[in-house]
Amino acid sequence: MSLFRQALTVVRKDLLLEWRGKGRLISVLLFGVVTLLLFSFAVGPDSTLMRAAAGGFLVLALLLSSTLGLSESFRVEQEQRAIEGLLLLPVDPIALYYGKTLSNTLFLMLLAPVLTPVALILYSVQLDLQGLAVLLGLWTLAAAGLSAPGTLYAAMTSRLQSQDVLLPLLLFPLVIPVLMGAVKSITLILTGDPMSQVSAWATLLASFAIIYSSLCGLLFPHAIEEGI
Amino acid sequence: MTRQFKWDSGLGLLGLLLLFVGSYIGLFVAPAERYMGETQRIMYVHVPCAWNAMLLYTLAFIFAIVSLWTHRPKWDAVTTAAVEVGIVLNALLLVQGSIWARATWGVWWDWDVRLTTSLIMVLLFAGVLALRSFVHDAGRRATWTAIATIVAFVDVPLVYFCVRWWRSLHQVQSTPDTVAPMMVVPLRINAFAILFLAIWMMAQRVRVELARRAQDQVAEPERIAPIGGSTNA
Amino acid sequence: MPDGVIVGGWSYVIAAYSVTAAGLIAYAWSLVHRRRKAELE
Amino acid sequence: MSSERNRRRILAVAAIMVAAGVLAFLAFGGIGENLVYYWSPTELQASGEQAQGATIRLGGLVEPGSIQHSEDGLTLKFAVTDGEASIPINTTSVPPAMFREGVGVVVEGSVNRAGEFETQRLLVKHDNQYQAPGEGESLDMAEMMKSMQFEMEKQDKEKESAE
Repeated sequence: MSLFRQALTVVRKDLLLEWRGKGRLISVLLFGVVTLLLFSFAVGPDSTLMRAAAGGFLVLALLLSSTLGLSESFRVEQEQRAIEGLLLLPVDPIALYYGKTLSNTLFLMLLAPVLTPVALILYSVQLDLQGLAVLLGLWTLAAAGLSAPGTLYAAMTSRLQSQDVLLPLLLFPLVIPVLMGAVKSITLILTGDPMSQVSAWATLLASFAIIYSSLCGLLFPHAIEEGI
Repeated sequence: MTRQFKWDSGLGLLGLLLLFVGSYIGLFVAPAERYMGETQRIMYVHVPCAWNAMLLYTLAFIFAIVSLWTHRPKWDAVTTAAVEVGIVLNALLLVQGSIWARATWGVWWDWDVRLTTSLIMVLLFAGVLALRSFVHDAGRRATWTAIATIVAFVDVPLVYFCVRWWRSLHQVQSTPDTVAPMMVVPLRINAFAILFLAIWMMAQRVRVELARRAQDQVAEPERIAPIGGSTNA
Repeated sequence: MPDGVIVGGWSYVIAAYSVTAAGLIAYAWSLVHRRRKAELE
Repeated sequence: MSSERNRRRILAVAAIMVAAGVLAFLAFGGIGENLVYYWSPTELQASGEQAQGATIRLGGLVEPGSIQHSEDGLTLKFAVTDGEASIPINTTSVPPAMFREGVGVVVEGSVNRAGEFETQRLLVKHDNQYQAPGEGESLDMAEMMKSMQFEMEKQDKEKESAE
């Protein structure tokens, strides 16, 4: 079985699990909405300030939701020792990594149709259809950039009792370039782009998504060898 | 265990001596800078810390690759030592930089690329140590330390090159051509001083790690992991 | 007083060197302490 | 087994090449020019009214002869230039000690309706020249301009226009 097919099998398995128990998706979605709501209290009723910060809040909501989703994604494997079963099958760890990363990315993309409208309404931002399309593209890149290192670190920390502390501690500084790229480009989409800088920030975002997914894919088999 | 004079003690003392000599020249012999005045003297500790922190992180990266390859405990120990000493120098670097920035730029901190990436750098490598302290199985701890170190290293070339690639508040690297000769002397002496001290610190840290590992092997290997992690790193 | 030149500023220099010395000494002390503890046990 | 090892090795080399290639692209692909930490006066002037009101950073040299302290000493006016365009700056913040004619500065603020740049955050940029007093104290604007890092991009533009 080729690596690609193996990875797709992992994705299918994850999505099927997700579909059977929708609890995770719904709770992460709710969590994202609540964070968006809380952020709006940080800048108070100042609507200009809120509009300027909307992009940052949206990306931070994605980030905070992603840690919840990521740690859950390997906790499922830990319970019932499912991961050992997976590794006993002839699944290449590299395929497992890319499959998991892809399913985590898809999971985070599912947050977009809910979180974006909520943010647009809460922070009173206007966006045309083209802007919305670009925003979705950026969201996808950000989801991939967060999932790529996130999957590796979630796999490593999933067995530790202190995962809830460690995962953000390791992941947050690492994804700052991704966050910066996402925050700046999405903010420019929402508030206007006088110097046409969106593409440069999007390139930064995409570059780090690629760097992290190749580097972490390279290291993942070593992390697995020690047993998750 | 006999206490003989070890090579690292000699290197450490040499480093200390050089640090006194270099700092003396830097503080009292070298001229003040034409614009920055006396505050420029911060350079003689700031720049050596920066150079050596980057050097230690680079070494840690190389050691981490070797550690991942060979699974030998000693490589894990040197990786950890390089990361930890790198963090100390990096933290000092940020504080010295902040003081110097207040004097020259007029602010304690600014979100310029050099400053931002240096701050990320210390957080990333501190994360490596945090991860270590939570893993109790020695083999897994070594592997994960190596992985986290390799990933964290992505930021290091960014820190070095960002001032050339992008417009920043922080000046680009100086060269001997752009620095007065009497300022180059203490700078070089202190660079070697900090390097020797860093090697001494690394050697001590390696000894700590190896001693702890020997202890763990004596103690029952299947001990129950204490909550919160008592293995402080 | 010449314009655009920092006059004095020794306090900044003293602060920076003190922080450096304090940091290095504290870390060196912790190393020696940890090593003694690890080797004696 | 050996074929699997080989495949791993090929994948590893590919992964490293991809990561290094993208990092190199970030460095030399020229996107840095768009991720500017500060704008040059020329860029700010070119953006015209679009930039009005937005919080931006502007970098350049303090134009010689442009520094004006108000009589009550509370406000300071000067101009920032990159050799081509010049933007008037208006600030009530106390400038750092190294503020002088011809020095590189970065200001953070916004352009008001009158076309003046209002700022409360005035930073003095130092270049990588460390010299003792008395050595080369002449006001070499060209040398100072280098520290603003506009140079490289200007050369790129000249190359483009020459082609």
